[in-house]
Amino acid sequence: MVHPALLVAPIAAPLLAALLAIAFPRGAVAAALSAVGVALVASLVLVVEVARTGTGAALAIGGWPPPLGIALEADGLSAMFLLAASTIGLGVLVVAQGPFGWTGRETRKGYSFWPLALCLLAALNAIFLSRDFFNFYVGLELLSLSAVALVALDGKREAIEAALRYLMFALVGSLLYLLGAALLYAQYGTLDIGLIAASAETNGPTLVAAGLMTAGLAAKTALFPLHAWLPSAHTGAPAVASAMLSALVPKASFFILVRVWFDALPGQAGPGLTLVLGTMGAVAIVYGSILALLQERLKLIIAYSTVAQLGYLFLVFPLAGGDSTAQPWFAGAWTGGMVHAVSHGLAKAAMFLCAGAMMAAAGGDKLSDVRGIVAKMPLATFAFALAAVTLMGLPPSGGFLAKYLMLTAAFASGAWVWGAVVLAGGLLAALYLYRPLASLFAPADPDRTFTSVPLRTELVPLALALVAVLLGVASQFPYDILQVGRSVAAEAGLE
Amino acid sequence: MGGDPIIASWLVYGCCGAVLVGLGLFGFMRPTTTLRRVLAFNIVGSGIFLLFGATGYRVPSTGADPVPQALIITGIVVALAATALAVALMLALARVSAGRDEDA
Amino acid sequence: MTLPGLTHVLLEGPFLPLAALIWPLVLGLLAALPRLRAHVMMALPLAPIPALILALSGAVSGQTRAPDLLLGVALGLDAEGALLLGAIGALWLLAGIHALGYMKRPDRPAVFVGFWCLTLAGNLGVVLAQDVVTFYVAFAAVSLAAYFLVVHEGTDEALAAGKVYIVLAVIGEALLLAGLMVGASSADSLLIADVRAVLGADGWNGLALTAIVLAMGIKAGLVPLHIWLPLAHPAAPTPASAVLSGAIVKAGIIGLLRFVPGDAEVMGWTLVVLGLFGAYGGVIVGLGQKRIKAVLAYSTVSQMGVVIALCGAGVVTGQTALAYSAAALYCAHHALAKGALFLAVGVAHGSSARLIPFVVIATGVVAASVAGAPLAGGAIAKSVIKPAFEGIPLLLVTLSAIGTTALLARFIVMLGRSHSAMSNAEPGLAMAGAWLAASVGALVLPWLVGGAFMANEASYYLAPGALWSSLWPVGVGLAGFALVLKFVRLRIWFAEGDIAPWVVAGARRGAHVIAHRRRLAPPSLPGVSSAPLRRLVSRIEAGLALPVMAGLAMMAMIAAIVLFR
Amino acid sequence: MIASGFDITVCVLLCLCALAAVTGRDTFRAIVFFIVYGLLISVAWLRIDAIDVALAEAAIGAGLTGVLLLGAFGQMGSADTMAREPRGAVLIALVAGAGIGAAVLFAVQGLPPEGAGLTAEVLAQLEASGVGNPVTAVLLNFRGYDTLLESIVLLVALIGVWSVASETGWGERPGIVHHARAGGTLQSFGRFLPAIGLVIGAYIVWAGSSGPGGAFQGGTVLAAVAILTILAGLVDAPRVTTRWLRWALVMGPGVFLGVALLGLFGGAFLVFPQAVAYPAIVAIEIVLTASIALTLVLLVLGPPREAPQ
Repeated sequence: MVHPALLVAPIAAPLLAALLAIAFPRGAVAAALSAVGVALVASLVLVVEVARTGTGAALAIGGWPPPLGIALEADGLSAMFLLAASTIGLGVLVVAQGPFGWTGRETRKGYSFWPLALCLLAALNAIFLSRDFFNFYVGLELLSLSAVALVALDGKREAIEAALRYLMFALVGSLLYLLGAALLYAQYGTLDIGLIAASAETNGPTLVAAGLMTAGLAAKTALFPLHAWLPSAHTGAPAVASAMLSALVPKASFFILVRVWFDALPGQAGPGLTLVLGTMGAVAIVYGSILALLQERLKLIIAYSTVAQLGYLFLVFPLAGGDSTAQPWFAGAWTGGMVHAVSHGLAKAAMFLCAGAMMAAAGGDKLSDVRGIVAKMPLATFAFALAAVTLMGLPPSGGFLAKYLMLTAAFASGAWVWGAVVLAGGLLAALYLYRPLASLFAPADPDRTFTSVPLRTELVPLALALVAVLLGVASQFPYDILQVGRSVAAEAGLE
Repeated sequence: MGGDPIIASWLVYGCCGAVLVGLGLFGFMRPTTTLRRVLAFNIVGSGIFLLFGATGYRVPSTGADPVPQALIITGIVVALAATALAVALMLALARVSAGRDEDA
Repeated sequence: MTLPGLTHVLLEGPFLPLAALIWPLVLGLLAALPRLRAHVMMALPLAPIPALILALSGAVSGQTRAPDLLLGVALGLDAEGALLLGAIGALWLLAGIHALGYMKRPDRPAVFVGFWCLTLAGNLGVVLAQDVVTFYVAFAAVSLAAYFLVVHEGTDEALAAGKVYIVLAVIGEALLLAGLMVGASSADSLLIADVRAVLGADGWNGLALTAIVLAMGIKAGLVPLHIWLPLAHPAAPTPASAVLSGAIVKAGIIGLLRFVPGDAEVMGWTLVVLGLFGAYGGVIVGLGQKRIKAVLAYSTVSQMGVVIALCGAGVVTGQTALAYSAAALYCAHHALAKGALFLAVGVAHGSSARLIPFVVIATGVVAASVAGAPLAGGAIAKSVIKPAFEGIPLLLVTLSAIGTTALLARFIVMLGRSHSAMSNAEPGLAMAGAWLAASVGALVLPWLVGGAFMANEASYYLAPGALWSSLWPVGVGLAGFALVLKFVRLRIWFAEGDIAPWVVAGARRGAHVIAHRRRLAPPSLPGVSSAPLRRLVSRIEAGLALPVMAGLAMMAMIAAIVLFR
Repeated sequence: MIASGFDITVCVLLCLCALAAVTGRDTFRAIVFFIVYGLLISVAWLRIDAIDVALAEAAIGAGLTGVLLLGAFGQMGSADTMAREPRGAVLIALVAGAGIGAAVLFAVQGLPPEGAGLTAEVLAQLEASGVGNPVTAVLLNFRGYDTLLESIVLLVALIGVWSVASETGWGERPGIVHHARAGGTLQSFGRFLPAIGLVIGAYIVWAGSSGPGGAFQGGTVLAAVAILTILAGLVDAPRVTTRWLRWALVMGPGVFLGVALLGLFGGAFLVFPQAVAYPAIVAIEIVLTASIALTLVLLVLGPPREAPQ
C-alpha cells in the first residue's frame, strides 16, 4: 500500500508553489524548483513501488469512492507519464531561471512564467492520475489555459496570434470532450472510468459521446489535419515553454484518449475508429515530415517534427493487440506507443532546450545562424544529436524500443501498411533531421562569433537526451512498468 | 402554444441544448471575427450545460440531480476564465497590430 | 547492489562476450570527459583488448543472455566467429596503434575516439549477436558511427563521400529492420538461427530476405550498392580506411552468411552472379583509378565480390556449412591483409625515398598473398573456398586471381611513388610496428588456424600441383600488368565511385523534379528547397488553420466512429 | 414531468436568440441578443429545478460574459476585422454544425428516460457531508477536488490575462482607462443592473431557506455587482502589484489546498471528518468564495493598462 502523499504530491506541490509564486514572486524560482523536485521524487518512488508490487496505487479523494467522489489512481502508465512530466518539468525550470529568474525587479514575463509553468505541470500530473471524466476536463482546461498563456508570453504579434489560434482549437476541443463526458454521465450515472467500463454497452449515446470526445481530444493532440495551430504556437512561445508544450502537453489529451478507448469503452471501438485514427496518424507522419523538411528555422523543424511524431501515437489504435498469442513482446503495440510518448517527450524537450540555448548564442534560429555552433556548444550539439537518434528511432534509444514494439506488432498481425508507415517515418525523420545536424556540425565561418550561454542550458538537454536513450538500453524496466494495470484491451485489441 | 404534450420536459430542454450546440458550432466555424467566435463558443458551452442539466431532471420526483448542477457551475466558471483570456489576447493582438506597443 | 549480484540479475552465461562489447563503449564515453582529453587517443588500442582475449580463448559454448538489455541480448561465439572476431579485433588494435602515430594532434579527438569506439563495438557485436535485435543494434552502430570516421577530415571531399555513405547506411538500416521484423514475427522467435530458417520461405519472407540481402549488400560492397565504398575509403584518415575496408565491410558478409538460408536457390545464384560481376568489375574500374586508396577500395570491392559469390555458391551447391567456414577464413585473411595494405599507405607517406623500397617489398609480399601466391596465407584462403564452387563459377574464381594480381601490382607501383618529400622522414614505431604486425598476421594466420577449416592436410598445399595452380594466375597477372605498363599508356580513368556521380545526380534530379515540378534551378539534397512547393504547403496549412476545416474534420471523425462500428 | 407550452416557448426563444446572436450582421446587437439569451437560459434552469445553476448562469454566463464581450467590442471597434475565408466556408460550416448537432440530438433522444444519476447517493450522504445544499455538498465535499482545480483555473486565466499587458503597463491598475470611450458601453450595462440586482434579491431569499450552502454561488453574484461598480467609476481597481491583492487572490485556493493536505496525516486527502465538516466547509467556502469573486472581478477588468498621460 502506497502512502497517499505519493499520489497527491505531484499535483499539490506544484500547485502550492504556483500560489506562492503569485503572492510572492521573489520566491518563485526556489518554490518552483523545490516543488517540482518533490513531485519528481514522489513519482520516482511511485514508479519503483508500482514496479516492485506489480499493482497500481489508488486513493479515493475525501474518502468518497466513485461514483460519488473522485479517485486518483496510478497504474504503470500513469507512473511512467508522471515521471516523464516531472523529469522534463524540472529540467525546463532549471533552464528557465536564466530568462525568467528574479532580477531584482518584477517584470511582466518573469512574474507570469512561474505560476503558468507550475500550473501546467500540476495539470499534467492531475490528468495522469485521474480516473474521472469530468476531472479530466478541469485538468485539460487548466492545462490549455496555462499553455496558451505561455505561448503568448513573448508578447510579439506572431506569438499572440498563435496563442489565439491555439486557444480557439483548444476551446472547441474541450467543449466537444465535455459534451461527450456529459452524455456518458447521462447514460451511465457515473464519470468514473472503471464504473463506466463495467456497465458500458453499445448504443447511440455511448458512441456519439465517444466520438465527440475523440474528435475534441484529437484537436487538442494536434492530430493531422487538426494540427495547424501547433507549429506557430510552439515556435512563438519562449523556447523553455516550447519544450514543455511540445514534449508534454499533447500527451495529456492523448493519455485521456487512451483511457477513453482502452480503459472505459474498449468494446465500443469499431473499424471506423481504428481506421480513421490510424490513417490520420499515418498521414501526420508523412505530412509533418515533409513540412519539417521544408523549414529553414530550427524551432519550426522541431515543431513540425512534433506533428509527425504525434502521428505514431495514433497507430496504437489500429495496431494494439496485434497478436497476443505470440511471444510476450509481440503484443507490444500499445506498450510501444506509450514508450514512444515518453521517449519523444524527453527527446523533444531536449531539442527545444538546445534550440533555445543556440538561439541565445547565435541570435537567431535560422539554420544559417546556428551553422558551425558545435565548436562553441559541443554539449548542446551532442544533446541535439542524441535526441535526433531517439526521434529517428535508431538503436539503442527509447525511440527504437517504441518503433521495434510497434513494428513487431504490425508484422506479427499482418498489418503491413502500418508497419511500412513506421519504417518510412524513421527514414523521413533521418531526412529532416539531417539538415539541422549537418548545419550544427558544419565548420563555422572563422569570423563568426557566438554569445556565451550558461552551462546549465547545455547540460539539461544533454541529461534529458541521455535519459531518452537510456530508456531503450534498459528496455526491460519501462516495458515491465507499463504492463502494470494495463487494460485488457491493450493486449486483446480494440474492436 | 402548440407543442406535443407527450414530450417530457427534460427531453425538450435536452434537445434545445443539442440545437444550441449545433447553432453555436456553426457560429464558431463560419467566417467571422474572433469576438463573434468567442460569443459562439459561449453559446456552445451553455448549450452543453443545458443539455447536461436537462438529463439530470429525468426523474423529477427526486429533484434535479445535484451532480450535473455542481459540474455545470464549475463549467460556467471555467468558460468565463477562457472567455476572459480570449478577450485579453484579442485586445492585445489589436494593440500590437496597431503598432502602439512595439516593446516585445 | 554488488557487482556479482548485478551481473547475476542482468546476465545469464559467460560475462566475457558482453564485456567485449561494453568495454569499448565505456572507453568511448570516457573520451568525452574533458579531463582525459590529453590521453584520449590511448583508448584506441585498448578498446579491442577484451574481444581479443575472448577470440583467443576460442568458441564459447552456449549463449550469453542479458535479458534486461535491449529486449534481451543473446550473444554467442562459434569457431568461425572466434576466427573472425580475432582477425577483426586484431585489425582494430593495429589500426588503433597506427593511429597513435598517424594522428598525433587530431582535430576534435574526443569525437573521433568516441565514434571509433562505438563503431568498434558495433563491429564486434555483429559477430557476437545471436538474436536479431542485438544484430540490428550492432549493425546500426557500426554503420552509422562509421559515418563520423568517414567525414573526420572535414574536407569537401569527405563530406560529399559522407553524404552518399549516410544515405545508403540509413536506407540499409530501414531495410534491415523491416526484414528482421518480418522474419522474427513469422519465425515467432528472435534468434537468428530461427529467423534464418523461415526467410525466403514464401512471399513476405522472400521480400524480407531480399531486404536483408540488400542491407548487407550495401555494407559488403555488393555491386551496384558498392558506390559509397570507393568514395568513403579514400576520404577517411588512413587508420579509419583500414578498418573500413578490412573490418567494417565484413559486417555485411557476416550478415549474408548468417541470414541467407540454404534453400534460397534463386538468391544464391543472384549472389554468385553479382559477386563475380563485382570481382571482375572491381578490378577493371580499380585499374583506372588515379589515387592509391581508391585502387585499394576497388580491390576490396573485387575481393568481397569473391566472398559474396562464395556465400551464393554455398547455397547453390548445398554446402552452406563449408561456405561458412571458408568465408570466415577468407575474410579473416583479407581483414589483416587489406588492413596491412592500407596501413602501408600511411607508412609510405611517412617514409623518405630511402626507406620506401623496404615498404614496397614487404607490402608486395602481402599483396601477393592476397592474390593467392603460393605459400602465403592467401593461397590457403583461396584453396579453401574453391570446393564450394563448381563449373563455370569455379573457373571464374580461379581466373579472378589474374585480375587481383594486376590490380595489386598497380597498387605497389603507386606505393613506390608515394613516399614523403622529406629526406629524413621516418614512419615512427607505432605506425611501422602496426603495419608490420598486420602484414605478418595476414601471412601466417591461415597457416596457424587453417587446420580447422582446410579440407586437406597442410602438406597438400606444398605439393607441386597445388603450388602450380596458385602460381600461374599470379604469374599471368604480373606479366600482363608488366606488358601493359611497358607498351600501353593507360588512358582510361574511371571516376571514384564509378556510377556514384550519376546516382547522386539522378537523386538530385528526382528531388528537383518533385520539388519544382517543371522549373529548373540548382537544388540541394536532401534539403529540398523550393518556392512553389513551399507556397503549396503554406496554403494547405492556412486552410487547415481555419475553424471550418477543423470542424469538418471533427464531424467526419465523429461520423466514422459512430457509423462504422 | 411533461413539457408545458411555456417550456417549449422558452426553448424556441432560446434558439431564436442564439440564432440572432450567431448570424446577426451587427456585432453589438449580437452581444445584446447573447445577454438576453443568457437571462432566458436562467429561466430554463429554474424550470428544470436547478436554482444554483440559474444564479450562476445569470451572474456569470449572461452578466460577466456580456460585460466582457461588450467591453471588448467597445475597445476593438473596427480593429476586429475578419480574415478572408473561402466562399464555401459558410456552407461547410453549416454542414459540420448541423452534422454534429444532429449527432448530439440523436444521442439525447436515445438516452434512457429514467436515468436518475447520483441523486440518491448524494442525498444519502448529505448528512455526512456537513452541508444542507446537495449542490454545495458536491461542489465542496464530494467533488471538492474539481472545485479546487477550478479555482486554480481561474487564477491561471488571470495570470494569462495579466501577462498580455503591455510592457509599460505592468504594475498599473487593471481595466479600461475611465475617460476612454467607455460611456456608450456603460450605459448599456446600466440597463441590466436592475435585473441582476433582482436576481441577487431572489438568491438571498432562497439561500436563507435552504441552509448555509449558497455562499459559493452567491459570491459570483457579488462579483458581478462589484464589477459594475468599478466600471461605473465609483471605485478604483487596485494595482496588479498590490501585495494584499495577491495574497487575497491565493488565499482561497491556498486554504482549501492546505486543509486538504492536512488529511494526509490521516492517510487521506481532502477529507472533512463529520464532526468538523460543517465549520470547516463554511470557513473554506467563505475564503474560497472571496478569492474566486475577486479573481472574477479582475478577469473581467482585464490586463493592467498604461497610466493615462
